[in-house]
Amino acid sequence: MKIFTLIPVLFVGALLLYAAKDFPEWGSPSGPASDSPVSSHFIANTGVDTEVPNMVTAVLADYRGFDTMFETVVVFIAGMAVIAILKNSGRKKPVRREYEVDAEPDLIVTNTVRLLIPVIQIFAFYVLAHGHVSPGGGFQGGVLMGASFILVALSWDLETALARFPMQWTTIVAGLGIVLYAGIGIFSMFLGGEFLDYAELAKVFPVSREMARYHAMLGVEIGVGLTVTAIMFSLYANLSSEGRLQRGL
Amino acid sequence: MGLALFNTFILLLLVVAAILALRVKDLLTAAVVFAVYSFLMCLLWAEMGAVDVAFTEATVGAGVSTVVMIATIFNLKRKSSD
Amino acid sequence: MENAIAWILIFPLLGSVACAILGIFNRKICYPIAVFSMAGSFWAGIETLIQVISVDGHIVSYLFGGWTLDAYPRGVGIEFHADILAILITLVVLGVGLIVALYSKLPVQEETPDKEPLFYTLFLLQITGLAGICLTGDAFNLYVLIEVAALTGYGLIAMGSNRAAAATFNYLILGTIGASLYLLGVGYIYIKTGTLNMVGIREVILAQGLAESPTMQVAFVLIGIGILIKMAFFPFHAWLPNAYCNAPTTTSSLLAPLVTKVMIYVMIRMILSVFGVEFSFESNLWTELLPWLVVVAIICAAVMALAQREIKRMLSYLIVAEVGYMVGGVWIYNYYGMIGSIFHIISDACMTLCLFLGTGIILRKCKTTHFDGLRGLFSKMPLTMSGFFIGGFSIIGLPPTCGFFSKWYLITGGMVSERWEYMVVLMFSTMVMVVLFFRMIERIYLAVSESGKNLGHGHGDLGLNEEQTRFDEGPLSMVIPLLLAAATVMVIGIYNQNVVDLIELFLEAFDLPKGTMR
Amino acid sequence: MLEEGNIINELLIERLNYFIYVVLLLIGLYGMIAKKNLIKKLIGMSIFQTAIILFYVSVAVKEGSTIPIYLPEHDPHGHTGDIKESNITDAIHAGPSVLKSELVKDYSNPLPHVLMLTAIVVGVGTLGLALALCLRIYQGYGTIEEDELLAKMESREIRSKSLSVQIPKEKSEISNRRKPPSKKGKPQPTSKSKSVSKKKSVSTSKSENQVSVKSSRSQKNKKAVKKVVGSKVSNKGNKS
Repeated sequence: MKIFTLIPVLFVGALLLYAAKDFPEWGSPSGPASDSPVSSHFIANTGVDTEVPNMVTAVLADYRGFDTMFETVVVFIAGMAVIAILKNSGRKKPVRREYEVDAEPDLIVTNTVRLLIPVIQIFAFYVLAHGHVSPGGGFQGGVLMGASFILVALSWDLETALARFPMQWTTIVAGLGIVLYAGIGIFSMFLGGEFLDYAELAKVFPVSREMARYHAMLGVEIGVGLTVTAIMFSLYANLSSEGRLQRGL
Repeated sequence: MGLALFNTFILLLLVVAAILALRVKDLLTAAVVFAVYSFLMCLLWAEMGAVDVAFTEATVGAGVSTVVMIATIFNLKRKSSD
Repeated sequence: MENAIAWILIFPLLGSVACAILGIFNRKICYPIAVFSMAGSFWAGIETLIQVISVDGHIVSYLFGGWTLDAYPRGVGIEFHADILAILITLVVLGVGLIVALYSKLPVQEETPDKEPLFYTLFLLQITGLAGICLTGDAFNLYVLIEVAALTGYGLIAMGSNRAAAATFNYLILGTIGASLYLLGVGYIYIKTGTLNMVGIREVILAQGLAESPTMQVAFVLIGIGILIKMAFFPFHAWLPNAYCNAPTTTSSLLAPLVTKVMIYVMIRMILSVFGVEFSFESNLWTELLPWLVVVAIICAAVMALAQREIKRMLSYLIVAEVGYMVGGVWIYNYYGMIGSIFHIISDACMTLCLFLGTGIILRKCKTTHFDGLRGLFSKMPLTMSGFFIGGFSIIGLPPTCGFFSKWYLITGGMVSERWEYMVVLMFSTMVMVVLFFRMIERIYLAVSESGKNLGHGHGDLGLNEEQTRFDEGPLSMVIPLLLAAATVMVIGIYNQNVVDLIELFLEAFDLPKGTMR
Repeated sequence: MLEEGNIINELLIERLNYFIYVVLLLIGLYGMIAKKNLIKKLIGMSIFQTAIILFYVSVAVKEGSTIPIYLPEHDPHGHTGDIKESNITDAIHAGPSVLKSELVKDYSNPLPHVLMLTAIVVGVGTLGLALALCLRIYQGYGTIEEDELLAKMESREIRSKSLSVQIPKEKSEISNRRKPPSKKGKPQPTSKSKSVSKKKSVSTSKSENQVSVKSSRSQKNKKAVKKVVGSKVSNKGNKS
């Protein structure tokens, strides 16, 4: 049986190695991918077009902002689909597993986490807001923020975390993130540009067209961050408790 | 040269981690080895200049997706037949 | 309206978020939101179609983020590239979405209680993804949208029973392999051409003569395999029947007409607009290999369909056979075959919609879709059954339904390019479908027992008792969409020349061999 | 011989990245197809996806280049470079300028990085969804091994067929759910199960040849239905 599965695998492998010898030199700056007008434009003109030093952020949130919107939508879909799959699916009462013991949350753990969580959350904000000049951005910041809530759930229990971030709110926050993203796009459309043409926002805000892009990108990243925060936590909460939202892990 | 050596070292470790993650019979161990794999990948990407991708992989691949995977495995059987 | 093409996606996107948020407070509001946003999106689609037809060159290019072509190199931003083919398929997607949205009210309430907000959220995002796939002009954006459509599809299918979850898992694994191979293929294109814009890729391939490059050929194979997996072409079809049979009614009537067809559209798009006709058909052994695979695919799928005794499962295998038709129509490399394929995408979407909507009503009334449970249904629900059989006749290919005309073009294509095996197999599967549907008609119209014996006593007596013949039509909110779909099948059939004119307008730009009609 | 040696040499030393990415991709693909355990399949899937990401990131590398963030001297806002006192005002008023074409090769290509950020996110989404499916499968079938799962599904199908051809198990499950969700409060479980069984008897009477289903078995089935309905109702009671 396993022999048969090897056939497609080896077929794909042979195909890929066959092409590998045709690839441009590794790390050569003159390869078609690195030397194309598109990527040269990104490297040379990001500063002029958007004034954002981090090219990745600029390309992500502005040049290819439409992609990123759907990336956010994918996260949103994952969260919604997990809720849809697990809601009311299994036993209402969790089974008691053999390793479970009834005990208060550990004092050392909870106190350490109490100290850690503000730091993590501030770092998450920093990553989100500082994504324009350093690695980071909405997605990473959002994951860190979501991780802080997961940490609460891990060190106390799921109910404690859900009391701070109820499940309805995760859906609302996640939806608002997408609304914020798309809303910036639609707003710039009403101002006369194309969808997601942030430069048009300069017509309402007292900034230059480039700085309008710069600031709109921050707004967009906040939208991404909101969605990702909410969905990461919602994923954990649903998966750890089989959708019951109580007594997880 | 140093970086090339580092690169090669990580690449080989990656293969080892990938095979190990698929071969271990205990799913929890597999998930943790997969986290190691993700983190090695993150190192490699950081070395290759893809800092944003590395950051994302560190938070997502080695972080949240491992946590989520372990949370799921706790609700399933831990042992795997292969 | 200038931005109509963007509104096609914005309507369902915002509608889905509204469903998710407002659905928490009031579950009843989701249905009107879904219908409203689908209607808005459909309107935007019509608006775009008018633009495309009226504009010079019949291409509407919309650049997101204002990265216009005159100031920036092509491919810096993401482009929506709507030619006639794209907008036609988009309209099919939106139309099917609108009809299914209308239909969904009761089945969603009954089959997935307290999940309506989630259902409509995923439903609208599915439409967003599929419509985006049709319109986008960027190879990577296409991947993201494929994943949007795929993830929503998994969620929608698995929402139902445990069986559905198990079937979805297979679908997910195969779907991810398909999408990832596509992504890899795009990477191979990128490493050679340095751009992701479809028009840009085409320009670079022409300018640098990349047709001989192994990388491009491997990219072509990878993308091809990826898309074939996604469209459930024969050796990769394993995920489809299980997933569609166990899915909730509304889900299967949304996914079955659309997902496979949209992926065939992607294949046509890749062949015509990205790699180019001469690259795809002349420098590959695919042209020789694929028509034979198609032959095997159609025969196997038809035989499998014949062996099923449950409507939904039978229809799933019919879809696999239909995919074979369309892939064959493309790969016989002929002008008429291409027209046939494109037309068949449209007509197949409509007729599959008819059949699945009808099956949904049958399932609701009889609690089963097994053939044995259908006895005497015609006198019970005449409207539903008429709608169902208009779809069935179209699949068989009886005029004046649209299925006849698209099949006509496919057969003409096979004849002109002298692909006799393809023609023979088309005839064969038509026979199989005749058998399938007339077997069903027999059961539905007459009362035939399991062994085939007529239980009636002589002429005019159908052997049905009082209870079985009582008029008991399905709810209007489900029957009217079904009749709408059936009407669409007929209207497209009657006005087939207009559709074909549009497709010919699109194909003018491409150099496909026409051959001579004999 | 020499030719082959060259290829291997080239692959292993100069293009190790490309080679290892193929190896990882194959490991992942093999895991996805051949492993029986569903979680193992998912780990394989993630390895497969990261391998593709590794490929893209390798494409972006340029020898001797730095990360795609402007160095201070090219930064549109950071004039910390070697700006002389005399022309500092010029530098500020000039604003950002287009990078010279010979400087472009100093930065690695940002586009693949962006694409891969998206791909990672898509991967997480898929993984989360797939894990939810695993949980659901485990709830329904008590196993996450593919072969056991198939066997269980098959046996269940056969059992439901032998019980009644007309109502396969899933269908009856659906019909149970068909109770309008608005009926809250605490309906009597017995009356509900009665209505279910009544519906069932009607539908079985439709088929003349199926009436002869063994009564003991159908009794058992009814009991099972009752149990399900009872638990559902109690759930609802808890909720409201």
